[in-house]
Amino acid sequence: MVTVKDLAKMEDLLLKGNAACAGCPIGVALRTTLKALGRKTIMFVPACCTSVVQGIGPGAAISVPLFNTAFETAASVASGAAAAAEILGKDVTILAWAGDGGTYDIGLQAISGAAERGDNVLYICYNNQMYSNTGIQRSGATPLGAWTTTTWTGKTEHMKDMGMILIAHRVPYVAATSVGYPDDIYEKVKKAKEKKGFRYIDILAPCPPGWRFPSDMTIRLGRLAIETGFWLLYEYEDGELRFNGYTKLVAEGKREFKPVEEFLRLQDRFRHLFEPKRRDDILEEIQRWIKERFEWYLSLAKI
Amino acid sequence: MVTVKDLAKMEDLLLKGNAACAGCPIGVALRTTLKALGRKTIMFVPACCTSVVQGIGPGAAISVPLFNTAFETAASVASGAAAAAEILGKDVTILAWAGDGGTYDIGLQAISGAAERGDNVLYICYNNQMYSNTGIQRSGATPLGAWTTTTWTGKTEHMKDMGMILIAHRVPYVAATSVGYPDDIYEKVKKAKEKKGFRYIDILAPCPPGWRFPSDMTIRLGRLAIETGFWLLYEYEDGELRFNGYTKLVAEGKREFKPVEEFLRLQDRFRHLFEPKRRDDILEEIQRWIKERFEWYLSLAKI
Amino acid sequence: MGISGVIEIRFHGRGGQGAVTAARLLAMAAYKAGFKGVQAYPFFGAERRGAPVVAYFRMSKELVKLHSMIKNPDAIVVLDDSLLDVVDVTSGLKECGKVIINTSSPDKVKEKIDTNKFKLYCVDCTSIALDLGLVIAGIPVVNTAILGAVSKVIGIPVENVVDAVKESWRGSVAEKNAKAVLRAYDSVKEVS
Amino acid sequence: MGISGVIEIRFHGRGGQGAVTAARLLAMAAYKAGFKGVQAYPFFGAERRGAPVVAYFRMSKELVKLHSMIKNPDAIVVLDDSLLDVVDVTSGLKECGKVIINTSSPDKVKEKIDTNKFKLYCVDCTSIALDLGLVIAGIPVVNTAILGAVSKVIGIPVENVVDAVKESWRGSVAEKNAKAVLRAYDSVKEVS
Amino acid sequence: MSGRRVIIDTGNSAVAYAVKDAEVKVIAAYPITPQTTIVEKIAQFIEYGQMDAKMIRVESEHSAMAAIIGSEAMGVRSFTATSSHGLALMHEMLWYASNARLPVVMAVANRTMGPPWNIWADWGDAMADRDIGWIMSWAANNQEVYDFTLISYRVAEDKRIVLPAMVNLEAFVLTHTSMPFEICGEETREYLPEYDPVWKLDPDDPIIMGNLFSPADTMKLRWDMWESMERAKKVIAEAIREYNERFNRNYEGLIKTYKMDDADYAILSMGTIGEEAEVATDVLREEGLKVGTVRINFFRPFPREDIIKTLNGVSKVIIFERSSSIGASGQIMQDLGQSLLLEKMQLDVNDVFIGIGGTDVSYEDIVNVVKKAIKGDLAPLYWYGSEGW
Amino acid sequence: MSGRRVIIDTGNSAVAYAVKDAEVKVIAAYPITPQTTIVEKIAQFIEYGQMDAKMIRVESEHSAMAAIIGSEAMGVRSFTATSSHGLALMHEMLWYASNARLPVVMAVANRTMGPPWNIWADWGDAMADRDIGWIMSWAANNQEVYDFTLISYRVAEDKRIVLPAMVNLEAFVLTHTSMPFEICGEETREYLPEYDPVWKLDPDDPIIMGNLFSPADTMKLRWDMWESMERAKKVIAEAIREYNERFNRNYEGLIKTYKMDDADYAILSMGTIGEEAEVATDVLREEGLKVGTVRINFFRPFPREDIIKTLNGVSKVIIFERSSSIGASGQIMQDLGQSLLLEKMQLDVNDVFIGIGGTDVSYEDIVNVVKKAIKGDLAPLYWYGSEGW
Amino acid sequence: MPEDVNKYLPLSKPKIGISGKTGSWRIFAPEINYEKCVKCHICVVVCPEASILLEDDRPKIDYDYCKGCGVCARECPVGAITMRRER
Amino acid sequence: MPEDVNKYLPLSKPKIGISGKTGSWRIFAPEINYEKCVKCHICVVVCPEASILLEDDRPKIDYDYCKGCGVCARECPVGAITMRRER
Ligand SMILES: Cc1ncc(C[n+]2csc(CCOP(=O)(O)OP(=O)(O)O)c2C)c(N)n1
Ligand SMILES: Cc1ncc(C[n+]2csc(CCOP(=O)(O)OP(=O)(O)O)c2C)c(N)n1
Ligand code: SF4
Ligand code: SF4
Ligand code: SF4
Ligand code: SF4
Ligand code: SF4
Ligand code: SF4
Ligand SMILES: [Mg+2]
Ligand SMILES: [Mg+2]
Repeated sequence: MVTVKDLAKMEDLLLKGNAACAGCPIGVALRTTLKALGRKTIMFVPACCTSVVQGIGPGAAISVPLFNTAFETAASVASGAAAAAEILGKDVTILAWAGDGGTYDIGLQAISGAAERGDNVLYICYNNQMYSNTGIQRSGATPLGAWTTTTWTGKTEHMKDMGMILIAHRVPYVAATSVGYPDDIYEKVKKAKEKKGFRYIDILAPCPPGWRFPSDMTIRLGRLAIETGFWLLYEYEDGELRFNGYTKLVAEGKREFKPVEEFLRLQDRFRHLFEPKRRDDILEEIQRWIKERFEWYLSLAKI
Repeated sequence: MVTVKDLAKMEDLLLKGNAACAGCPIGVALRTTLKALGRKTIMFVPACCTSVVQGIGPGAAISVPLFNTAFETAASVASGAAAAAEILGKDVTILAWAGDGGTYDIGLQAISGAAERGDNVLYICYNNQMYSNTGIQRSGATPLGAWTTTTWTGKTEHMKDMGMILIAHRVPYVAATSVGYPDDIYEKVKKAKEKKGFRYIDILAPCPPGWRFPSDMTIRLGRLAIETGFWLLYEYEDGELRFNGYTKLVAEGKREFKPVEEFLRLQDRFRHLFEPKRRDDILEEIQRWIKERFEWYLSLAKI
Repeated sequence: MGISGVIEIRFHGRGGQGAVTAARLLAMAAYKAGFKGVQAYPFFGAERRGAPVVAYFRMSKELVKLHSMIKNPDAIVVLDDSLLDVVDVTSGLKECGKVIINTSSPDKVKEKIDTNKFKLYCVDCTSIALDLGLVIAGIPVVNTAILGAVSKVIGIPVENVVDAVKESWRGSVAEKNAKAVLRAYDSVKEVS
Repeated sequence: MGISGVIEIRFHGRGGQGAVTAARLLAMAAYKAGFKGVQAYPFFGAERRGAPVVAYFRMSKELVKLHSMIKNPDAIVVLDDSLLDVVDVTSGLKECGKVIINTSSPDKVKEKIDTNKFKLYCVDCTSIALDLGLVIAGIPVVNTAILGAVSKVIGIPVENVVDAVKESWRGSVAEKNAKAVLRAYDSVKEVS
Repeated sequence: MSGRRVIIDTGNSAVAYAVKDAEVKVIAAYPITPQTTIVEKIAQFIEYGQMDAKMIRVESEHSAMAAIIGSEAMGVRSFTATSSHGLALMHEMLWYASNARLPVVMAVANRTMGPPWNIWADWGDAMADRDIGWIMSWAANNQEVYDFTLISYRVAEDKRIVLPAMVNLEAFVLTHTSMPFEICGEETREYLPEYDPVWKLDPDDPIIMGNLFSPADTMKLRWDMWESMERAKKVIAEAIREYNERFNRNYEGLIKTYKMDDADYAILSMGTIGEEAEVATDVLREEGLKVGTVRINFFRPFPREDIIKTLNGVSKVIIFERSSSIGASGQIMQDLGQSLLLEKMQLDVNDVFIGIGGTDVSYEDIVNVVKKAIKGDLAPLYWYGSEGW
Repeated sequence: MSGRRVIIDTGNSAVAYAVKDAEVKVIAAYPITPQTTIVEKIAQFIEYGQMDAKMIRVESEHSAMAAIIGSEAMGVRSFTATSSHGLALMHEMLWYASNARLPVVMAVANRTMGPPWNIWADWGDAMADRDIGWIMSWAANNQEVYDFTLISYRVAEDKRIVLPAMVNLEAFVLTHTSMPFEICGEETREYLPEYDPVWKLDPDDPIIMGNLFSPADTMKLRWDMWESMERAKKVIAEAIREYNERFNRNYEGLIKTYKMDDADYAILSMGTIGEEAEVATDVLREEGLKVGTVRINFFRPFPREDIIKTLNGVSKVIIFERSSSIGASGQIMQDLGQSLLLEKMQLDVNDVFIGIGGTDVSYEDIVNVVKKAIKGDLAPLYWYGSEGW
Repeated sequence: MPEDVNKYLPLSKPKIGISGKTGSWRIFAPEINYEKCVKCHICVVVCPEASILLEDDRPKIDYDYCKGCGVCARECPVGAITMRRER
Repeated sequence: MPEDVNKYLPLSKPKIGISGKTGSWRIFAPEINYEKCVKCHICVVVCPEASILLEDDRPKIDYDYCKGCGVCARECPVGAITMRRER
């Protein structure tokens, strides 16, 4: 396991003075990812906050080759690049780096195609659970009840389970992690790097303006999501599902999930669930969903 | 359970003298589906053999309103129609009827979106495991080893598991059935009709020219697929997975799956696995995959 | 109307019978025979096995610049005499145009083709195919054989047809098809 | 160059401070005051919280047919005096143009604005906001208050500004903002 | 909902109000800068009970257009909005809407196509759809945005037309710029009757849309679209006239002319550049140059006759275009070209590319170019500013 | 692989051979009638070891174009092919290829856009992409299909150009029609050197493609595309000349003229209709009418100068178009219009829509129309056969 | 839609025999031996062409449209249907 | 690419400070109390801006770029970082 001290020493390939908001989770997720992958990486980034974070050309806040691509094409452009890398005999990591909108919604089909074909692509979704670049609209990853500018009174559906969809594709590697745990991100990216074929990592990425919390809480919320079971830490590797970190402790009965309210209350996107009138119906449904989903995962982890 | 005699009596809404090939599985699947749904049905059909089966306008071999739509849009056009039906207060079944290409590949994203939103659509895929309308190219549903005109030496990947992908979406109803069992098709369509939200049925549809077998074997192969475990009969309903028919008997230990070779040998798309040289590697991999997949389903069925 | 020096043929067959392939093989043969301009193309529908289909063929000593449908063919080739009951095969055929039909009953065919207006040629490709074991999925393969008859009637050297066939298949399949061509070449008969 | 009868103002603020809203409220007020042609628009980037941003405002008795950027504004409004160190706020400002700045230290500001060329007006909106409890996420809301100062300096009746504010919010928020407007109106001072 | 009143808000807001006032029943849309606030506002109307409609929050623009095609085919008035890449992504479905004769209406926030990413104004996104049977208008201010949206529904649904319509508004200069505009509120009802489709999907009368058609039959269908679009010139003029009367506006028609009566030189343009050109016209007139401006309000159907008529007698035309057909000319130039050819008229023309990629276009820019053109100092095809590159 | 030889096969086959001879390394494609056999044949070449390349069997056309954009950006020569709905679906990515300056080549089997479904020939699918910086050729026979594909790679990759190229071949009339064509085999190597990209993604020299650019910088990029496309006229002519010399062909250039030297009347068209028109020309000449034919081989860049030159002195031009810009005119007409306007030339023109939806176009049809036009009996914009509808 | 303005829409109406008498595509024709037939109706249900009708509880083949696929013969549990070569 | 023919490509090169000295966006500034600091380097790892550098094993804030988000202060396990209002 990598230590914080190791991580701190590694070269940063995401450059400071970029255009991200203060407290942006992309900073944490991408810095860490590029530490795990190193310079022999080529990035494919669809429209998302990461496109903006790079700043205005002809300069860019990133030190690896990067192709900014159309919103729905991270996986497919990467598929082509992976084929080219094979033709050229180049030893590089082809990294598709996309937001949840570009992954759960508009980019899903290209992912599914690449996954089915087994294209040699590492796909990472930094998941801030909405379209932040266009100003906070709902995505397939937005959780039930969350306010966005297209769900003013709260989203009426649960988030899509992208990890499970990828598991259903039986790709060599699927993992879920969180900005709350840079070391977990590092380990998972590192492991994925070493595998061939289509690999998927979903990084929960609490976003201050999108989730409406103060910018210093990014990491904290990334942890609370795990501690409440709102998000799970797991790996699916060569057909087997395993939990990590706090999630693993809960699976082993060593810990319990905290009430999800502890997580929700800190975000103003959920404020309408608490005031002016407490929405127990929705709060309970979220809590129920957490339980049911975890059980579903547990049942798979057992085989 | 509907009887054959009942089915035989029901009105046909697919009309004879259509443009399907002799022995076409669509005939069986669609006739049966429309018997279960009745005239209060509106169909949305993307580009596929069913578009051609209708014949050349301004006539068409179908007796319910039908919108021929762009290849990748069965689910999304149906979503719009479902919204309109709600606005109009119309009691109709909005039926998206698509091939596997339009479902597993190019139409997958629209399906996933509609599923996540819970749009009130019944989506049925008649799955002949390739693009037959354009002359037998591989699709995401094409099984390992199968010849197509884009996989001359046999496909190198397993079929995508669309049913499992839909289950991962946690929609109210997912079922897999086969043209080998019209009564099973009828029952599942009927059940799906009565539910609200996004519902998905995958009908295995052996296609004589595509699979390269004599046209009288359509139904027979539809059964053998089940009896060998190459395809499973199941329903996922409100969070629970159940098997049906022969698959159920196997799950209960009352039967065994027949060797998959019995199914493969009858189709010339797999001929190169047997001659000029037997390809044990691929044959064993198919057999292994059947086993593994069934176990995966079994593990879910248990919860 | 027609463009001088261009010979145009229409093939009638059924989906699965290989009318398009026949037209293309004939184009290959004609090219070998010195016709710089050759063309072969299907009537483009979504044809199913058994349904009537049509293919076209053109040849000329010069490059062919035509891309339109053939409306007034010089000859008609019919791969399956049962089509005579379903399709008006001689439609548009030029006066004195040639009709080459695969049939085992020339007499019955004669009743259906106006031999005063057209020249009728019959050949029993089905028997030739069955005899040579040229059968796929229970159905005799007649599309190569009939080219032998066409070559005779239209005047393309049969060696060129045989060569075209041999370039398109290998081994015993090629041999059988080549034989079929030659047999049809020998056995086609004008019926009048 | 400029089009007669059109008054143009540039707002400087920081992402999250509401410069665009301020411009729009001013447009509403100006319209109420009888200016048929009003316009308010952001400089269109992808601004992050804290980053310097710009918004524009136009008004005229006639319909405004201009859609281009304002290059030579008649006045400048600065929501945050710390911007003076980061941005050249008076760039393009007309000779004798007006500069309205939210600041608690007019003296320091004066050092940074050439009062020989421009007319400088200072107002302490931050104090007004803090005083009225107009604070969001720890940051004082100054964008409404400053409109009071603008109204005074530019000559749009302050009642119209107050009305615009009241149309845009409800209840106590509206009240507080309206009060802020009036206080700034009263307290803005020319510094020379 | 109430009657007419003035609102000071953005072009996007004007779209949302028009959609509300048109009593649209199904909206499917996907966010994209600078269109997003249209969708947000409509979502707000619906969620807060100010509008009775269903909103489908689709997973892509392709599905947005597909979904409203589905709802419109069911006989329900439908709407979407998009921009640039979103428009390009739904391109296939735009053909679908027009060829299926479904009179949906869409707002397009004209934005530059990438790469590189650029969120600013450019007409090129919509221009790529000018062949395929959509009525296309270009607004120059928020009042036009609102009005053209309502007029579009009226014309699109007219039984003599039955073609979809696109309302174009430039990125930020209109989408995000607040201006006063008057909404019609409930009075819209009289102008825009309840949607009565010419065909729909209905189990009581089963119709099959779009199975395979023969070439000959298909060609007839296309010809009918052509004819309907030609007819639209008249129908749009009618619809505008009635709109003027009811709501006290004074639109001229498919084009707007400004000081053209005695003009020696004409500026030809669209959208905000066309309006900015009026200011330039005033300036140039002050300098003694007899300049006039022709602004195209409806680009499809292309108002050939109106343009020819107003340009008759002019000695020079300077076209200002915010897009180009690379390897040919500007798109307005192409259509002016065919128009003049058909009307057997010859004119001295300059085609100027300006504002591309969202660059700012001021009346001063226009003034300078026109003066150069009049002097004969301008290349026939001129990229504004390119001498410096 | 061997040297030059004649093959008798379909236009689709000609594409596949050209792709093989161009040593393309990455192919991503999706099936669609009538393009499918291109992909099938390439798959066959690869799977049976006759071609050393990777084929990505993508899940949609959008991904097909995206994938070859990815591979090309890595510095590898890439190819795709599609048709009609497939082309429309990848529309957004076509902008991407040209704006990112990636010289990919694509074959387009021109087919009618639905609904209704119609699989037959129509130029309209490709026409919708004529603005966006793709070089576009239209072949009239299988030899041209093969040759234009190779020439396209050469021109697209030329360091003075660096724009993608589209080779158009009409549905069935070319895609499925067997004709003789000579392939160049290994000799292609000398004509088309190994791909040497002007930019690529390479960890040794990190470049970021396509982040946000300012309006001013974006406009410069577009201007450069415009200039490169203009330059392409010269580069294509060069490339054709060298091709002629090496492979013993006799292409004239961006257009092909037939009996134009002394023509009073000119037929202007493209593709197979353009070639069929040569036959019509012969027939009309026999009837004593001084007719000539101009066939556009490269529609982008639009060969304005060549066309103007050959039309000089002609008294009438009859354009035959297999597509229309609904609400305006035919697309060739538009560009002829802008061309004549820019060159200050006036001509008597008829624009004839023919072959739309895949209807058959025979030389007799052309002869009849031309005669009518010469008599002055033809509407300026004429839908062939419409009097009967 | 008023005839005079918009006659041309891409619409179709339901029609039996849209591809003609598809019985002519047939090479083999099914023949039911009613002696053997047990009236189980499986053939009716599995016929892809919907061209076996029920007449007084007896299956009856509509030869105008039967394409001769042979499915009925293959699936008849008692072998009551045989395929006979027609052409 | 030869300068003279194709100068204008949509390409960028890596650059620190692409959005300028983003330290100016800050309202609150972090201050490290080195007395308290235990050199765990958590702040270095969690800084979204990569603007805490290591100098002789000690964390050092690059105020030119630190946007003042406060994450470092929140996550420092010993409370060695405090946020101070700058403007
Ligand atoms: C085809 C298309 N549709 C819409 C957009 C507009 N768009 C750009 S980024 C974005 C949202 C991205 O959301 P996500 O992928 O979650 O990334 P985030 O912004 O949250 O980082 C949208 C809708 C686009 N660029 N292209
Ligand atoms: C965007 C687009 N791409 C490709 C096609 C061509 N196409 C039509 S049907 C079809 C295959 C359909 O396969 P499937 O969905 O499995 O249905 P089947 O033909 O097998 O019945 C294809 C590739 C199309 N119509 N539209
Ligand atoms: S909106 Fe959220 S994800 Fe986007 S840059 Fe800001 S903090 Fe980062
Ligand atoms: S190809 Fe297969 S699915 Fe298509 S019509 Fe023929 S039998 Fe039916
Ligand atoms: S042969 Fe086929 S089509 Fe004919 S009746 Fe039997 S099942 Fe039906
Ligand atoms: S399947 Fe056989 S037994 Fe049953 S009804 Fe048909 S013919 Fe009779
Ligand atoms: S305040 Fe934020 S940006 Fe500044 S050093 Fe701390 S973590 Fe980094
Ligand atoms: S987190 Fe705190 S203790 Fe750890 S290195 Fe940073 S300042 Fe020191
Ligand atoms: Mg997101
Ligand atoms: Mg299929």
